[in-house]
Amino acid sequence: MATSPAEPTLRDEAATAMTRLRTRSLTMRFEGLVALDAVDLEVRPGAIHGLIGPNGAGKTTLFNVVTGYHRPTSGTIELDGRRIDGLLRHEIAEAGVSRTFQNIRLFGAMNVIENVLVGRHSKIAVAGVELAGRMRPHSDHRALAAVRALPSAPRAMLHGLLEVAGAIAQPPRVRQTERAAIEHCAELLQFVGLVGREHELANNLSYGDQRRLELARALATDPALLLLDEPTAGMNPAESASVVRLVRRIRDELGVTVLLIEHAMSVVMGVCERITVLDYGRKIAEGTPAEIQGNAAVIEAYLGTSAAQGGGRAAPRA
Amino acid sequence: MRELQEGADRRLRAWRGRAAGGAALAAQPWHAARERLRAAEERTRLPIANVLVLVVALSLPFWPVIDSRWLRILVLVGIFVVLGLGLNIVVGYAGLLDLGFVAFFATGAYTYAILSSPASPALQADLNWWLAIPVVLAVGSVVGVLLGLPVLPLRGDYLAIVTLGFGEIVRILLLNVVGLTNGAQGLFNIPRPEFAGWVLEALDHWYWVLVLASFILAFAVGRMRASRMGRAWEAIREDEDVAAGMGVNTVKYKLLAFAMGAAIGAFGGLVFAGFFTFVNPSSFTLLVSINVLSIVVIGGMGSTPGVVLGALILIGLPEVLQFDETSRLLSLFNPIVPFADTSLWGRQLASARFIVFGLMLVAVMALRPQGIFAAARPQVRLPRASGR
Amino acid sequence: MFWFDQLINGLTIGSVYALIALGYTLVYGILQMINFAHGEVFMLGAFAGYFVLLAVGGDDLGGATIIPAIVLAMFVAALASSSAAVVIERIAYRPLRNAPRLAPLISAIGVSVALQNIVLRMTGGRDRVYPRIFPGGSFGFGDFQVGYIQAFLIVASVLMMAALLVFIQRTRTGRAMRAVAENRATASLMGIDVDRTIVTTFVVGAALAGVAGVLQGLWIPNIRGTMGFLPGIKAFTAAVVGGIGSVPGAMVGGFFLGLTETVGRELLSAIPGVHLPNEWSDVIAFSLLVLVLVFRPTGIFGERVSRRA
Amino acid sequence: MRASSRGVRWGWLAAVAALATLVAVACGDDGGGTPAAKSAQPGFKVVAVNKGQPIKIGISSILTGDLQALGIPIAQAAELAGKGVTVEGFSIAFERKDDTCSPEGGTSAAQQLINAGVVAVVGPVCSSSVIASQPLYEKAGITTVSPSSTAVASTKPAGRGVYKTFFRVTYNDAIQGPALANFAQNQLKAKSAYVVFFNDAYGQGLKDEFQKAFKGTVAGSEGFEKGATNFASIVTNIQNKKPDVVFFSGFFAEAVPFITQLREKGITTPFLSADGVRDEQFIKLAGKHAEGAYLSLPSPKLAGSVYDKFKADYKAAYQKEADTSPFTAESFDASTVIINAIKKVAQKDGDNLKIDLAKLQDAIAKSETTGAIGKIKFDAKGDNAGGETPVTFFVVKNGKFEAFKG
Repeated sequence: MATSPAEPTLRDEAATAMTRLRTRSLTMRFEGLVALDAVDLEVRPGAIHGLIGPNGAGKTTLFNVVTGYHRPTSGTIELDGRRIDGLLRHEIAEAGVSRTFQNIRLFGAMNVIENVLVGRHSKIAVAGVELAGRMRPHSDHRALAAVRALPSAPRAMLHGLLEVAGAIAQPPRVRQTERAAIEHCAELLQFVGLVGREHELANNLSYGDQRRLELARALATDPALLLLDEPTAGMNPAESASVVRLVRRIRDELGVTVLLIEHAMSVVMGVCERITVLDYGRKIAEGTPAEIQGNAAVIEAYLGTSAAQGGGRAAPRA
Repeated sequence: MRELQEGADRRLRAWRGRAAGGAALAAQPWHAARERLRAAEERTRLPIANVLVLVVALSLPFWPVIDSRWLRILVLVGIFVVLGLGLNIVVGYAGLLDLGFVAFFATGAYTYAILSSPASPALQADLNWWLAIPVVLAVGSVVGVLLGLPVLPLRGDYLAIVTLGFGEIVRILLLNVVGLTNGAQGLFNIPRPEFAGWVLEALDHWYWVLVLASFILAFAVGRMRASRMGRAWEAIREDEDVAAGMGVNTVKYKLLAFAMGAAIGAFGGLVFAGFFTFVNPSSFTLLVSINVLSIVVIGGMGSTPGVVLGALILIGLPEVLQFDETSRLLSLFNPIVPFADTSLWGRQLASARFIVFGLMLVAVMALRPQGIFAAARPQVRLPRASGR
Repeated sequence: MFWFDQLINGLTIGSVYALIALGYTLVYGILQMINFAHGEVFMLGAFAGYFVLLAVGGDDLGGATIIPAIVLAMFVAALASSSAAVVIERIAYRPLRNAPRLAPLISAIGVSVALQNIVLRMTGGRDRVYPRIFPGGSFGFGDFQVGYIQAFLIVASVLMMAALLVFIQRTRTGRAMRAVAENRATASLMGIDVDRTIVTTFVVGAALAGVAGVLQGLWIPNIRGTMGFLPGIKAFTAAVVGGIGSVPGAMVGGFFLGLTETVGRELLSAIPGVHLPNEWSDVIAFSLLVLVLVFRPTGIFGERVSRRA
Repeated sequence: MRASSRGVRWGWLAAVAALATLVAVACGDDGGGTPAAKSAQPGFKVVAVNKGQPIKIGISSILTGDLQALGIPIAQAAELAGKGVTVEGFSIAFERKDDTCSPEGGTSAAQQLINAGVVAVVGPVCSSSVIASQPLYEKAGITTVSPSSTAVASTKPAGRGVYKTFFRVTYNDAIQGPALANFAQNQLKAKSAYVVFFNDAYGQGLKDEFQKAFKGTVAGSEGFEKGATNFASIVTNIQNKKPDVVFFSGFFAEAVPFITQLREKGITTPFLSADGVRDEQFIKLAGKHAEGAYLSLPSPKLAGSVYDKFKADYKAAYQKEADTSPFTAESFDASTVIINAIKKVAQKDGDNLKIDLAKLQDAIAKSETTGAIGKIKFDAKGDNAGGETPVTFFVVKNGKFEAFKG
């Protein structure tokens, strides 16, 4: 059980000893289409790790699988040595994985501070008491999930009742944690550079600010690992540079490990310490920026001189 | 590299410590000012406007124009305000389009009726109305969860049609499970609320009880909305997938939305049964669901004053159209309008009141598609020293 | 032959549902809105056809004259329903094209309530009865008998559905409809007149519903102001079961629902200890709807991804 | 604690108050019947009608929606009875209110009528409105005479005594149901019956009474909803079960499509139904299929000089036949009963007129009237006990209702 803020020392110790994120032969198939093909990925703690590859290489799919939006067909995912594949999306978030989206997805009709507060959700007390355990109606099959959830139903109902009671009565502990959350979020907004816009609706922000808000919201979950899906997409060079600075600060000042997808090579080569290259769902290369830049397979994947090498591209397709 | 990692983890620890305790924050220059402003905001949690509305609402029975006909309609409006508050959670906050809200209304009304009506064929238990409140709230929320479970994976209009189906199923069950519900004959002579000899029967008393109940419910619903639960609901409404990715247990909060809406809807049913002392399945048709949804949308989704206004318009207006005052008012136009006897309009309007009702829905939507009280105010505001 | 009869009953009811469901699904596909007033468009078609049949001779029609009379009734009904739909679209929906999602739904409910009550007021709440001009009786082998009117209804609806499919797949307008359904903005950039295409969609859906009104009137003669409401809800259910937005889905969903209410209920009743008389048909239909959607959240022919805002 | 400012205290206050209420209620007097269960003495008053003003009689009927076809003629027939009538020089005026055939509408209409100062009410038309609104009328001391409420519960409320302010002209299901069952057994020699019922209070009630009294087997019992037009599935079942009689408990609106589909399927099983179908519209709309249908009417007759005059007057006033809709004659009679009682109890008081509502109730309770439907007098429960043979049967022959002679 890794409810992150409760036992930070434990994870930090584990982190020093292990890799932050490790996937082993991670495979994802969609009705005959192989989106990820036995991908082994290792992200070290405190790294800024890049994930690149041509369009349709399976980068975003990898993010979706790691964060629980898709269940992998096979393979395992570990965070700090603990299996997280098979967990529900909110459980993975609580375990310490957070993300942003390629096409910005904010809660448009909520204001800026509320958007960030949603990320802070699990850090706010339910009521005056702590509750152990949680409902886990999770299975391959929906009907089965419901059956499996049955034994925990009374506890889930009690939990729900407490949540409602806590919301209405607002005992001191709820207020305290709520206030702490608001303060934390305010600070995060300052961190990403959105001071003064707290009360604006997310929909009314400029594109760049929306990206920043998404970052703040992702950081609000206290992640150990942050997945950034094309954080500089659609930005001019100046904006892009400031985001790069922000990503560095996230790692340096907050100590959050970052795995990022990026198309702009200048960004990737400038900010990442290690880079993994995917093509047609397979890992074709991994190494430092310098190593990647000289890698023949990578060049071929990007430039598409496929005929000469043969097998490389055609095989995973079938 | 190793060094870098250790450094980062140290900083991470420090950051976490600060976040939990908030001690480091006190050093911020703007912090003190923010605290002051927050205290001021908390003092005005009960804005004067609310008190004013409450006083005006409570004083209505003393107004000379408000006679028992008005009060009777206001009580019916009050019941629909309660229903609207319930559905507002489901549709307005959590964004779950529910076209079968009548199921919960019926659940509440029949739970009390079965447990108290002398005509009840089974389970008659002389249950006191006031004691029935927790029973009905509990039964309502359980039914809400049970009906919510199978529709969890559904979105948008698929959800709408399935909930509509549930509403119809519940009504048909009420009709056909005669051994429990007495079928189409319904359950009658349901006892009125009684408390230590005081019987809730007089219209003005009913009205006051409903005003107070609505205020308590509105307060409770407002609190829910302003809590992390309310934010979770809104996040689900805005983007369910992202909400889950931010640590919100979407299953739990969707079920909570159904349960809360259902409990409040069931309470509305309890009031209905206690007030009319008679329930039969023909009071629990799809039309009720449609009416409540229209109230919520016309008033402005997610807005509590909107619910009140919506109920006044949609429930009150068709009744008021057949009041004698309406005819008299219309006959005042006689000198202005040529070639027509406006005094006859009253009766025509009364018999065409549902046409008026329908056209009004179209007109209100055309003029204010967001509802009358559009775009509800965000809940969390951050007082700032800079004071934008 | 009991089961065969119930099968034919199911198919007949199902074809009416399917014809109405097509209107729901077409409009939904293009506007993502539930056209709640569609049941009333069906009702208006039935009334238009009734007046036509009355005007050309009513019960006195006989022999070969019924064929042009019925064709004329269907044509006028389609025309009347379409005009009503165009007016409704213009007044109640177009101003709300960019409004919040529930606004057009409420507006549609308003139109539905108003139309029902206008017709009820005009008819004094009394039923009108279609002239009984269609020859009664049946054909078939031995116990397997099909009523002429039921056969006519099923065949006519299947033909119309086939025509619709051809229209959508093969014609320029049909392609435009599909393009607008796919992506309104892109279609507009490609030079498609979006407003006109939307109106066309309403017209096509309403024409089908209007003809369905006449067909039902020929079969079950009583028509009244509220006659559209229940079939409207059922047809909407059928459209959702089939996968709303999908044209074949609406057809399959309609027949599926019709058969569930008849054959399905009797099949369940055949289980010893289970007794499900007619008053339970809606329970069965809606329970089935829940089951289908729990296992296929977007209906039988629905798109795979269940994301819709 | 600064954090627990007003908001928190309010929350706890509400919780404590709720708890205290619960405890108090739990400790409170739970014994003894609840007040609603007791019979109350009606709140009779004396109404004064000023000079120049009319005497007001209320009408609670359904005037909108698809039942307006039933409700508007009922209102018109009631108004007909008061046309040109004067009591001590005071004319009579009717106040129509729409009760939408629902508990909510029934009470709302009742309140409007009570406030309008009516002395008595014709209606409510539907049993659900009656049951919900009677407590109000009782409290106001206003007597109601319903032309058409057939539910047994209207005059036999569970858990309390009868409402003294309620009377009805029509006969209830408990009389009609057994008579229909007897008719099926004895006249039609039916050993099995298939029951088709409208799934509302009227249809279910009558069907229950029929099934209770029918000694043969009930081959099947199927309900349908308001506005149903499609009976294909039921008809196929009937064809399969081959019953001796089909009993239809409902109104003509659904009976027409039902019998049409039944006969067009070639099923000639006798069709038996009750007052809800005994309507000229049934014959007119079902045409040749209506031939041979048996129908009961829980009133001695629709004949005689009063009925003929009513029919003629109705046609003159509204340009349509009175018997195109059920319960018009009953409504005319209900109105007549009230007007006669007013004539008896109204007293001149200077220029004004005084009507003692207690006396009015008494006069209605004791009245004996020969009305359009025959003799009307009320028993202690408020049911019409005037008929010597309360239920008569008709058969449709050559497009006309003919009295059945066994």
